[in-house]
Amino acid sequence: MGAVENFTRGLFKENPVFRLLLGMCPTLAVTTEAVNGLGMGLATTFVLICSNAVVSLLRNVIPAKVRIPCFIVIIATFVTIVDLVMNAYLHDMHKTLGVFIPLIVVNCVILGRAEAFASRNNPLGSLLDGLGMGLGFTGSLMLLGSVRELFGNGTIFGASIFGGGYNPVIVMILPPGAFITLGILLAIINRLASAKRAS
Amino acid sequence: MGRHLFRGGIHPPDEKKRTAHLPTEVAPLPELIFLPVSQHIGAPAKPAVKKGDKVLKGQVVATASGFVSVPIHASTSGVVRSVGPYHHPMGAKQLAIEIEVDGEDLAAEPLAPIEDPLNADPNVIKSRILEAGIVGMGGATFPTHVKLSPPPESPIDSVILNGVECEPFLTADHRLMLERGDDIMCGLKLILNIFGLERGYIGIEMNKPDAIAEMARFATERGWCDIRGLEVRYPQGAEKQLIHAILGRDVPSGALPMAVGTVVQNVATAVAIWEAVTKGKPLIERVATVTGDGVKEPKNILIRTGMTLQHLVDQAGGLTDDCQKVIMGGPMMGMAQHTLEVPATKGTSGVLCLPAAEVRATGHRDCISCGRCVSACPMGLSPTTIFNLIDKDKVAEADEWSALDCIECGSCSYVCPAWIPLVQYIRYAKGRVMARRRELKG
Amino acid sequence: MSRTFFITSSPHVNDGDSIFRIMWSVVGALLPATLWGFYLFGMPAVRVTLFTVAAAVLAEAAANKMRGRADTTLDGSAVLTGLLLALNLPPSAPWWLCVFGGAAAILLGKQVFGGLGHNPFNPALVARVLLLVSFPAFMTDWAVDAGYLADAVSSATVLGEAKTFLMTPALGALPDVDYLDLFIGFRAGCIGEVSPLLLLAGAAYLYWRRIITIDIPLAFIATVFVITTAAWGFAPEKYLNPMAHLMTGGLMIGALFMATDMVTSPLNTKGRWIFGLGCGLLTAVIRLWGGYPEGVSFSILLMNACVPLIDRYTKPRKFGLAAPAKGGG
Amino acid sequence: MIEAAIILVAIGGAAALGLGIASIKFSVYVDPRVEKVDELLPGANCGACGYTGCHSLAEAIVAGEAIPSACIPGGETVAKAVGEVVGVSTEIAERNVAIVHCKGTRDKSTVKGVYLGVEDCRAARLVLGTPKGCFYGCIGFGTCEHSCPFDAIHVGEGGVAVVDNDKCTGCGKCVASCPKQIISLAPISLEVHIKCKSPEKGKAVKSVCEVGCIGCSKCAKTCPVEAIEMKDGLAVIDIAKCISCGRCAEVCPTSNIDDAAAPRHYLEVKEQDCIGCTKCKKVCPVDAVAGEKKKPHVIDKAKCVSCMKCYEACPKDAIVMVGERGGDDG
Repeated sequence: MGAVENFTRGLFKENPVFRLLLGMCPTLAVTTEAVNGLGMGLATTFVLICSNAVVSLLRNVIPAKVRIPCFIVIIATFVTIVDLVMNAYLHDMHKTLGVFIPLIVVNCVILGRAEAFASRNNPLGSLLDGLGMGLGFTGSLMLLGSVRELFGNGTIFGASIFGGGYNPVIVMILPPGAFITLGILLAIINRLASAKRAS
Repeated sequence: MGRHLFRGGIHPPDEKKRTAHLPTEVAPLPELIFLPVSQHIGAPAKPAVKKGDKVLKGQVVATASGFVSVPIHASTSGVVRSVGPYHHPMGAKQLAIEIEVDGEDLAAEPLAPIEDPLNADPNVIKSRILEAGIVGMGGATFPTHVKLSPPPESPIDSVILNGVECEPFLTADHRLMLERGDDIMCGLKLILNIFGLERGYIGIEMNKPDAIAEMARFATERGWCDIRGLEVRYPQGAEKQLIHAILGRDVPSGALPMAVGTVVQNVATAVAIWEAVTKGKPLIERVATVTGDGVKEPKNILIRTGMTLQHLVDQAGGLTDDCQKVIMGGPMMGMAQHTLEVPATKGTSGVLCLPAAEVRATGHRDCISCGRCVSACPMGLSPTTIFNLIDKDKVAEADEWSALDCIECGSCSYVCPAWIPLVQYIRYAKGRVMARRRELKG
Repeated sequence: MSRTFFITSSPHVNDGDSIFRIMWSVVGALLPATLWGFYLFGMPAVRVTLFTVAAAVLAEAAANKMRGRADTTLDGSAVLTGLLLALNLPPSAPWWLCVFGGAAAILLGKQVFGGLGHNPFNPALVARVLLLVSFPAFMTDWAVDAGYLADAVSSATVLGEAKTFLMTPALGALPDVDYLDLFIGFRAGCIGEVSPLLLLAGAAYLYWRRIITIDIPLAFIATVFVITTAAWGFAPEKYLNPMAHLMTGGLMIGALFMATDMVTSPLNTKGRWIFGLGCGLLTAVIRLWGGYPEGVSFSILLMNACVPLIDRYTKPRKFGLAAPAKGGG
Repeated sequence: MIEAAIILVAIGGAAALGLGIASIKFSVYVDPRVEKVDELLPGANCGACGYTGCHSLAEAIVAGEAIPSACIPGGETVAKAVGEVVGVSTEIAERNVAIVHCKGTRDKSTVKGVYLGVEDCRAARLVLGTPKGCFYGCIGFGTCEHSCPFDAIHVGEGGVAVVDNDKCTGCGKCVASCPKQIISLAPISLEVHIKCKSPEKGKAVKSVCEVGCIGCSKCAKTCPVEAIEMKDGLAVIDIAKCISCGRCAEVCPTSNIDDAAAPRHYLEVKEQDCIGCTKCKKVCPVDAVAGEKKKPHVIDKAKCVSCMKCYEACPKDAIVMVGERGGDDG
């Protein structure tokens, strides 16, 4: 398993959202617009990279019995940093994402990678894994956000796509829209994956 | 009138007009007869003849091989051609005795008629019933002597003769009641005597007013029983529903009628008992209805056991060109047959031949939860739930939903608009549930 | 002579009914109300119906093809879903809304769950609620410019008006209504919901055909009636007359045709009474105290979700369990 | 700043203290080997070992209640690794695979009639025993296929179940699921199998299936090691005796017997390569090898049954295949 594999795994093959179905709470809650998905994704990526690296560095120090509290403390630290930074420099987005920024602490993607990967691998590998997973997560959230924003508001990243005559499908930016979109995207991706396997 | 209606049930067209008015004809002897050693529920009989033996009508050709088993008698005279596997109504080939009929129909020395039968010792009667190879002739073919010997902890206080014949198309019992009413009455009296009872019941569906009148005449004359006209609803003739209708007693789930002190016998069985006792005649003949739009002339026929379906169908003018399904028994609970070479047995109450138009030729759709099977189930089960569970291999849950209580009457499949073979699924579920119970025990 | 026979498990006869006949019978039962809608609202209503039904049927065909399943397009269920949805749309609905709704009903309401029989929710209602939430403006636009009603009646529905009056007490007393007109169907509203008379006639036919049972509609309507009567009796100046509640909105079409949908209603009688009761309760609550003027769709969908639970707790009573054995002792 | 640090340290300290106490007070001893064994097991929870799942088996192995090779699907590799963990060296039994004893594909067998009903073998069995003409044959609705945890058995185009030997682990699930009991397990090295379960007479078999066992007993007579026994008109191979020579397959008039190693060849000793080690002579089950120690051996073509045992045993590859065995000498 080389460095490239460590990095690319999270992008497609083990994409946290579409393949592992982890981190569903932010996935469903904050993807009303593409830009929100991007912000959430990047915030998570940052935490993921840092926590993976630190957990990996400390993996031989932390006793197995108390690893979970230790991971949580590490993750919480980085989440707090992200929270403070975003509040300072991206105040509007911070307001939009609201409580979901602190909730990154309990995002299963992060704890999951710490437990399943970082605590067993070297820091460089863990860093790449965190980056890959984070970007995979970001990409998925952006995709979801784009689709919902496109149909629910007629725009992507705020830019009008369909023009003025479009009647937005409001349900798409409501919670049911998140489930419907995720379901349809999952179906498409599973279909593609099985077609690929078959060939 | 039956006072207690059971819940559920269906009203299929009774289709009995074809044959209800036709007197029973006697079938001529065929060239070959095939006597399966397993014509009853329980241990198959053991062949007592070998190839080349000459046998006479009424001679024992296979002996009972246990308590729940009865002997088989040759139904006419001839030479044993072979003893080997042959077609059986249940599908698998089973041991059968093939007899080349000599046409002379010579009778063996009959069993001695019992003197003063109505005052005879019950045990003598019971052993005669066993010797004559009598089984329940409604279709279940459970050895009658076993049914008449309940354990002492289940005293019997009621005897019911089943003349309901709720299966559409069949009129064999109907004809029997019209033609052999007094024999039925005397047979009932013998059964009553076994339990030391004074009066019994005969249950008949209201769609047979002539049979009710006829039986009522004998009932008044003899004073041994009450005739109960019952509401026309399938499955009125199922044991548990019949007991409910006549006595208002509900046989508990998983128990036999004797749990509520009741014995139910078919009217044809009563006739067989009377003949065995007074004439020493074993069970080698019975009335069967050959009917349906798949035969040219539907008829009621007095048949011998071991005659092939081909022979029976020939008596009714043969199959029509578009006949696509041959069923041994009635349309609701009978077994579809794949060949006419299958022999009739002691439990063959009819042969139903259905033309293409009445055979559904496409597969089933998904359940649309209409709930019709739930309303139709006379046992208060939820057939679609059991089907769904067993389809997903959830055997334990199928057990919880009482799959084993199903009496396989077919009401659910009859009403299913999605054409799901619910009965087959539930029979399958029953098999799995029983296997699982055995596994848990052992 | 060797012939090949059919070999199947017993029973070998059936009552001749089929999903095909059931579905088309329901479509037939809805025809009077549909035609009345056409008469009342004119060509726009015809257009809405055609677009919705066509979209539903095409979606069904496409979904069958995609899933590699046997073609069920003609069994009537897609037509029925499309028709039910159309009857629950305002006659002024634009064509794209109809197409979106028809396709969503089949794809999101039914096929994603595995096709007919596997859908937990009534597909037509799923689509209607989806449309209501997505395009509230189009879904509550009752203005009609053709047909008998063109200039006859004000554009608001009775329930909508009542809601407005309830929300803004300053407007004074509730408007008067003519119940006979309402019963026959001279009012604004969705295409198929306006005539309780014709809906009842259709339902009577279905009852006679034993396709619907009386339990759900009766429980549903009676519950709404009882609760609204109580509210009206308590404060007649604030609440609408119970008769008006029965005659207006989607109650009739909902109780008679949507709640009675076989797939999404409980299996046995006891369960169906509970189901109808729940629908009635929720509808009355939403109408009287909720934010929407109409609550039939929501209440049926909510109760649809409860059906598996209801089925689990209303096992039919098994033969030979409760009754004491009288003899034998 | 300092405040934050102090508070975090304080909370951390308190929590750590609490965890420390808890870890002593509530500790439950779990043999670390259980986890290790559990990790080695395949994790399919197939139940072939007789335990409820892989974890239960792991516990049983560590407790000494089960042998390390108890996991049948895991095979040799798993058994070895597990054996190392628990410190027991293990004898590895040869891998079993499932054998379907029926060849009656749709084109070669008859049906009773048009069957309409539940498409599951166990349910179809309730209608006249089977929809197929042969009461003993494969029904072909794939109950075994659904029961297989390893995707190793499939009902193909022909309507008869076929085992994929590479995937089959010999867990026996299909054997238990088959209502016709036509599946059995046999060591994978056995190459010859009788593919019929019908005990009926030849004529009866012929009338429903072209490739069934008609009970002619030719195979039993041909078998050089008397491994075939006739039971009620059905030939049955005793897998303990069978040497997989394939002679029976050659003589079977209905081609019912499958020989995975066909076509077979005659064998010959290359004189120049033979070192006279006598290994071939020792393994030959039919005494077809002659020759003395240290001298080139000779295979008697008339006695040889092409079972290939000597071929596999020869350390010098001095035994070669020559000429295909024809079917004409049957």
